[in-house]
Amino acid sequence: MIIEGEFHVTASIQQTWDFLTNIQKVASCVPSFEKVEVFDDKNFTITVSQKVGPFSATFETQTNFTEVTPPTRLVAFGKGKDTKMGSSFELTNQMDLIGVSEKETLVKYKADVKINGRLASVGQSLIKIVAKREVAQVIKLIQEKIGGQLSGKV
Amino acid sequence: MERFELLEPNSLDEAFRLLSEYGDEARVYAGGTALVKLMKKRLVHPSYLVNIKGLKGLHYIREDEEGLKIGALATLREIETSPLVRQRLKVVGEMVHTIGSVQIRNVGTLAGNLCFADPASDPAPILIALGANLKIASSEGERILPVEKFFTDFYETALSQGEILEEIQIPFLPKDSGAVYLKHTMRVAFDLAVVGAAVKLDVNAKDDVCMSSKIVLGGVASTPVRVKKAEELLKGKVINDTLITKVAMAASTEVDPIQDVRASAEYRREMIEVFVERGLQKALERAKGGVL
Amino acid sequence: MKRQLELKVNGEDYSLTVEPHRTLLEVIRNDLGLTGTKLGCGGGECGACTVILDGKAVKSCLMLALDARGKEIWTIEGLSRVGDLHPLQRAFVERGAIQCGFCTPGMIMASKALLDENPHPSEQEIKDALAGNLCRCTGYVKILEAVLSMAKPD
Amino acid sequence: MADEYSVIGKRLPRIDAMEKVTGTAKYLGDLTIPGMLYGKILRSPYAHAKILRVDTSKAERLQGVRGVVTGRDTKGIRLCVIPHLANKPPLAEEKVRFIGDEIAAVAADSEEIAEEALDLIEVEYEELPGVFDPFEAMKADAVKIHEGGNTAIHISRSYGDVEKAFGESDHIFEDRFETQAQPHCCMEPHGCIVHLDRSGSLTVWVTTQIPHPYRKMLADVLGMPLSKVRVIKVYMGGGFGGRFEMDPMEIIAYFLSKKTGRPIRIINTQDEQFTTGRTRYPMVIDIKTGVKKDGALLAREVKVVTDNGAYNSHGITITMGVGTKCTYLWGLPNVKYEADVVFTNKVYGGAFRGYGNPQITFAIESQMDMIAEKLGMDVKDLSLKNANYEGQLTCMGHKITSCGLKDCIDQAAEAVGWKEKRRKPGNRGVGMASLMHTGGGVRLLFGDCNLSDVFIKMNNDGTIDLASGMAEIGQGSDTALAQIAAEELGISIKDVNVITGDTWTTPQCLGAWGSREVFVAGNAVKMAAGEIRRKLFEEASRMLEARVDDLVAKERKVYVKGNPEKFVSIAQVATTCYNRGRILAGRGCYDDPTTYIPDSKTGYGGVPTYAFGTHAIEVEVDRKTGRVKVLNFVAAHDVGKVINPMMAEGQIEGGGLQGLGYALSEGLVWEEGIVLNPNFQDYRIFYINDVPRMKSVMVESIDPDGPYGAKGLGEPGLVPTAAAIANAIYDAVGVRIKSLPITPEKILRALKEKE
Repeated sequence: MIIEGEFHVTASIQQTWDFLTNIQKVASCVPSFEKVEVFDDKNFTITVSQKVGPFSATFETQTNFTEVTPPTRLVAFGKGKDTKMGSSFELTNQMDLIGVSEKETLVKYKADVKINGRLASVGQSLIKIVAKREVAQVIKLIQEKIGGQLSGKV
Repeated sequence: MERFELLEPNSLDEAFRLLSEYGDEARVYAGGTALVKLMKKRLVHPSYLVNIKGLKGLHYIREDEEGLKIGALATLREIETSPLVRQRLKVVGEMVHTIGSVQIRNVGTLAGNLCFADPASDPAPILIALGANLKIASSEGERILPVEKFFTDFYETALSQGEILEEIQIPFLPKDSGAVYLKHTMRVAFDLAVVGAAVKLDVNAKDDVCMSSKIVLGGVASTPVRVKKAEELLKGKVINDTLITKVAMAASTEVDPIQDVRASAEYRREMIEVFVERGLQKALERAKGGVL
Repeated sequence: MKRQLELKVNGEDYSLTVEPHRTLLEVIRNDLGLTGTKLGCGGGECGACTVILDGKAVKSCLMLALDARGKEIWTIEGLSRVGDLHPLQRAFVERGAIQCGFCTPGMIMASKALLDENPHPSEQEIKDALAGNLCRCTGYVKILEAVLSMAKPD
Repeated sequence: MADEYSVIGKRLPRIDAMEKVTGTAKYLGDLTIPGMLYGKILRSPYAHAKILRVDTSKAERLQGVRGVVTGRDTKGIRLCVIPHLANKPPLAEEKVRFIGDEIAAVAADSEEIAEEALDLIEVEYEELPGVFDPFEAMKADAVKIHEGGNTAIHISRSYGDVEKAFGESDHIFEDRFETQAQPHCCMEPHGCIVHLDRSGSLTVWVTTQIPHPYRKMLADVLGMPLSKVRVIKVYMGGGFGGRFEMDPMEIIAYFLSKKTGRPIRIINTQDEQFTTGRTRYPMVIDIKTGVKKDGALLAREVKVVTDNGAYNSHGITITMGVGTKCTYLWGLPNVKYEADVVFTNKVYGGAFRGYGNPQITFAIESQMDMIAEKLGMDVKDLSLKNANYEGQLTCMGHKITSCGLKDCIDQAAEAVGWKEKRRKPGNRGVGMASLMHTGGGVRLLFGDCNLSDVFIKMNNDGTIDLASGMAEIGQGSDTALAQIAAEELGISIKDVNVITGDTWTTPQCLGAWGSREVFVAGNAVKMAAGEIRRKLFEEASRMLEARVDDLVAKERKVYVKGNPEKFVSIAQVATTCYNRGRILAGRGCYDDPTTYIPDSKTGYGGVPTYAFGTHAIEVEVDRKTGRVKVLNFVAAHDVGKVINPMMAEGQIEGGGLQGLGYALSEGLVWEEGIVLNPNFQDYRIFYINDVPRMKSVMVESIDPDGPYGAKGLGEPGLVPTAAAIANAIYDAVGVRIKSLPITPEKILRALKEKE
């Protein structure tokens, strides 16, 4: 499933880049985020946990930046498994940053989300809606935090 | 199925205690038809089931001056075949008849159906349209919540940890009111609604003027949806075919329907229009004909 | 942890211990050896596991065995003695309502529950009562005729 | 006319009805073998991936796990019902090719432990791009699913002069039709118990339609002597073609048994059955037909693309068969056929009741309705004009030995009320469609033969034991064979004990497929029983002091023709025979008399007889929702001679149900190779509420070679249904839906476009 779109942040391209490559900061924008373990500036394990009604899944996702072109392109690949749900999760996320002005950056993203295993056959439509909703939340938080950070509110 | 512990409280208080003690690891078990199915598919893994079937005090269908009171343990089949329901609120029995199969209805409960909060739940739309309330109990006491406020997301409800849905309270239809639930499925029986449309109309019998209305749709979004803009169009107007067509069209544009293996979003939108139209016609007919 | 389970099946008392996660179907088939009740889809959709519990048709694959504590259960094996069919069974035999036979026990138990409750059901009432039982062989025509023949004895 | 038969043509209950109705009949899941372990299979979550590593060590250490196998154990083995096309490894070696592809398996003390162990197996994959559409897969740059490329076969044949005939046609019709993947949805999921005992003997209890060919396949794959392999088919919850091959699970169970020395049971869950079981092949069919003004069909060109799925099964032979099937209905003189069978990363298809015919008949008969409209003819008249007839030779040289098609058309139309209901305003409509199909199997699927061998012995009391390699799969073949034996011997069906299903106690037979049971095995029974009757009559002629030629066997007696007082009971004759040291045994081996020799370009065998039929269906369409209600369903079938009307009706009604599902609601839905509807909630086969009381009409054309004139009826019941429904919908609301299933959404879309 591909989720793509774009959003604006009120920050320069460099500031945006710095934020987006800071795992701790980005992780704090993911509502389903539980914990992150950073190995180096390109490799880390992020644990996300999603719950929808009686269904819940926790994916310990090994993630790495596969393409880093400061300050314009960042590609991350993550792969996780929830043994209890017999399901795995894969995410490739590409972000292209375009400076609109000194104070504004356009971020184009394209995320390819794959869920395999038991979960997949049960609720493709549910997964889709949840994933899209999650992405919208992440963007909202990123926008708020970058903006807030610059205005000194956070 | 994976192993779990079955906890069997003898009182509601004990049930509350168990639910708070085990938190996320516990689930309430009553009819169990939906839960056991998911557990067998290893999609849900509760460590504890709090079986409330022993709480016989929750097993009833009765009436008071306001309406029907249905206990958490009343099975769907009991509601469907209840003479009381048939005489006082026929539309509820009709709706229940469309759920699952006889075998499922013999075991499943109305409360369980609501708590499972499947977006395609059949009871949800009509209960909202009828203005039903839920009596929710916990160790803190009781609270009354309109069914309309109960569903918060796909399979999510307003129940907090430690709370149990104790009773469903459905007001009787006032005079000159009509209600109907129409379910559009791809198969006659044992199918989930592509669109479930519940309509309740209060009319002035003399001139067919709509006093108030509720139109609620199931199966089209993450929760049941009340199409208030469409309802608004009816208020104070004479209900005729032109108005019905207009309202139905408004309803179909008021929702952003989901797409799934049962139907596309576009088809759902079209069916909303069709079934709201048919629902309004039928509800009007019932309001005028005095069908409860 | 195993629990005590007392139940009456086909008129006989049983006392056994079962774990809470066992379904009624598993206990009937594996512990009691009554394999006439079938495991089809396992998800409550096909109806092959239908038994009568305290007079009502239920899908035993979706019911915990412990829910049958103190209850009276009838399975297909309880309908007849050697060489002496229940009239409903005879109707199925004589009207050709059986092909592969896998759905037959469930169909008969669902029909029996109906007829016990409503000895003269209409065609529509029969269809409603059997709408939880799948048959892939017969096209239902002869099943309907067999049950109808019980509703209106020739 | 007094009925000449005592048992044939009678509405007799099935001989296994008592066992089935009392819950006594044992199906695979009802068996327990001492020491039995439970097997579970780890399946690929990816549609297309390389397997880099499989680590089973944690699973092996789990308490209660007795054995684990992987592709290393089954290395080199490739499966397919057609051996030279075999490309399915029982357990993946380097690659997985669809979601559900088998990777490893566990045998444990319980199903739960086995399931838990599967979660402990670590597999590392390198995901490859998947290809899910056969047209995409055929492109030159498409990712290769198998080393040889994605086209399993290209087929090209031509009969007559198609180009010339198109030139002579007044009208040419060109249309594309699409069909879907329909799983068999047997009520009993597929399963097996496999035991390789410590003496080296292999016993396999399995849900198979073909015990003997299955045994041969198994022995070949495992390199075992046939005598060491025993295949037992127990009662089976439906077949419909879905069990017309070996499933990887049985080989997996074999290796688990080899590892543990214990019997291994594997039964599919519902989810596994839907996501990894066989289906009817989806096809895209381009059909071009040339017609004269008067309705004479001159030429047909058909192009088919078959979605083969990830591995070979019956896909190639079915697609070849479609090439034959598109020549014979309406007996076209000039036919050209091109087809590609293409691999995709989806579950693979298999044989399913009709073997390609429901697909091509949907196309042919939908188009026939369109042709009739264009020519201003009633499709009934167009069909009658072109109807096949006895003695006709098809363009492939197949001879039609008996044909009741015209009667089927007339009687179906009459029963549905064609004249009164066709082309009437409103939301109701009637449609018809016809079919032609083999009525007795086919040669060349398992060697150049189409045979069935039967042994019968009569006991001292005049009862018989009948052993046949045929497989009773619910269709009623045991009962039909019993009726034939009883008729021949003048005994009651109650006197017949039919032994089938066990390859150690039954003689060779190719099994239950191709509507061949009654025609082929029935003829063999007739021969075997005939041999016993001769022996009985020899003895009886001595006892009654009458000529053998004057004797008749009826009602458990042998009597002298015209003198029913003069008789001996069959029990008396049998007892006398045995007392005199004479054995009452008979054998009948029947191989069909097809003289047709397939040419090299088809590789497809001829068939001994053809069955025909016409479905006429009335529907009502809700123009607002697109929902179709089937009001009347008439199925007229030429069955040669009815052996048992009740069971023949059952075949037709059951076929009709599957046909209605095929037409209106069934079909797997995929997204990126994931099946989205793997259960009966979302995969909608019909319940009792959805179907009308179907009416069957029997046309008895009396085939010269069939037993008592009978022909097969197993498959035809669903072949024309989808087209009849499509035609009825067109008659009702004027929209032509050319892809199956005809969902409400498709109808509504077409109605809106028409506005």
